[in-house]
Amino acid sequence: MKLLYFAWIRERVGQAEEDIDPPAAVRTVGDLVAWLRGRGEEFEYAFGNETVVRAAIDRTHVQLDTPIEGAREIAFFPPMTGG
Amino acid sequence: MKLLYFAWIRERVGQAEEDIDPPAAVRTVGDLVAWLRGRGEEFEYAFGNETVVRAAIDRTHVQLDTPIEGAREIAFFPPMTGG
Amino acid sequence: MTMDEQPLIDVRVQAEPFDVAAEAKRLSAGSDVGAVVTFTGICRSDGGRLNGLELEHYPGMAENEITRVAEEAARRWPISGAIAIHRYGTIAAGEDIVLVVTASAHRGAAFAAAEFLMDWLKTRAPFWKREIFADGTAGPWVEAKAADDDAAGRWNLDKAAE
Amino acid sequence: MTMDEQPLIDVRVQAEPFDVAAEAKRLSAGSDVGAVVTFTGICRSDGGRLNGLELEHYPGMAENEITRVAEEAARRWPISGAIAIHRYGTIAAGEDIVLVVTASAHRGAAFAAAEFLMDWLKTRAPFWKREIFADGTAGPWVEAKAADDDAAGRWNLDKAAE
Repeated sequence: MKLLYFAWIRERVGQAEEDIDPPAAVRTVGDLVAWLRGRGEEFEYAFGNETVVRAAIDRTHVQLDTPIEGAREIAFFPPMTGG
Repeated sequence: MKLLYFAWIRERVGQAEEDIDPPAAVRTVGDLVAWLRGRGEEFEYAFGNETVVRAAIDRTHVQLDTPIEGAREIAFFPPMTGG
Repeated sequence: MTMDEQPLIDVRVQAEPFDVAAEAKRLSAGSDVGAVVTFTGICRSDGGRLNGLELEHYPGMAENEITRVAEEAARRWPISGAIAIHRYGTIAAGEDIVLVVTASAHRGAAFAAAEFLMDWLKTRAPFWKREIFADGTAGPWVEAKAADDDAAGRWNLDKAAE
Repeated sequence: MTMDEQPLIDVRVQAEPFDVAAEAKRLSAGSDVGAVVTFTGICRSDGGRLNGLELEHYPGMAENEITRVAEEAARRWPISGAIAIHRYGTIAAGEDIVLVVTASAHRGAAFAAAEFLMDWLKTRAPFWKREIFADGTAGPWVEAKAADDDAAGRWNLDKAAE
């Protein structure tokens, strides 16, 4: 499963993308965020305020309770500021 | 006092403008319309349906009860269809 | 420009075509312009039924009334500029009839001011349209639409413009 | 075009500048186009404080999401076309960032569809702005505004776009 990070989440994590293989107990986007936060200080810094982080699975907006099963690409990013 | 006619009111009246000198009893725009209607068939045809006719005094929209005293230029026209 | 400066207001009534891009560019300058909205009204052939339109206007009053509402728009919304150009005379199908351009720091004001100006133009500016049929003969005068009065009504326009 | 034809929808995400007049012209063709609205979002210097902005985006998702909302706009209003172009990369103050063009037989649909598209872009399209200070150094990431969420909220957007 491929993870993408954008904007200040990318900067805090220190990379733009990575391939991961989370344990089976990680079922939802929220589970994934919790698991990522346990991987080190940089992830705790990036995901410390869950309510600000947005996510997309395979390029479609999702919520924290969305299951990640079957996802090829999961992206995390701050609230959007385009336009 | 100068009168101006526009669009189908101009066509029905048969002229674009004229100078008039109405009697003193003609005090409002509505009085003026009534007086004009008495001047002949073409005016009766143009002003027969008073509710459709709009008026301006010195290039500002007015109502039928607006006094005409001091007016230099009074215009009559149908509802506007610009834009 | 900053908000303290006077907004640029330019109203023209003319027979000649106008250049939308050039007018929009005039309002795009300035360090605090973040949003430019243009509205272009185009003469429709109505599926080939019409050659175009003949537009009659009341010279002098047309400019006065459009200027008045442009100034009202500038009072209601924090815009840095508003341009309105309305053509008269013979307009072929496919040609532009009317242009409104508004600019502001933020998009909401630019959109609202442009719509306000257009709604007002339709119902209050002294212009009258007559259809020209495909064979070149003069058709009927266009009748005012209740929908246009409704659109103008939502702005409390009578209070504002009189 | 007639109402039965499919509206022209064109969405582009690009680093290059765009030509507002050329895009507007593409939507002005057709015998029943009576109204063309353009919205141009411009990079502000904020009174000289900024050199410009750096715009990051999510390639692929940005195009998908904007296309989705453009199609939704075409379902909600009788428009003959909608074009949306959003730039990314380094944008100097005074340069254009985003363009929306809509066309319809009547002005109400063109205005509403353009505003809908812009409101949606601001809050849902995956773009992130970072300020570049006047001395060329990187400033903070721009924070999302509650006002933008409010503007998007009035369209019942979540139901529509998901």
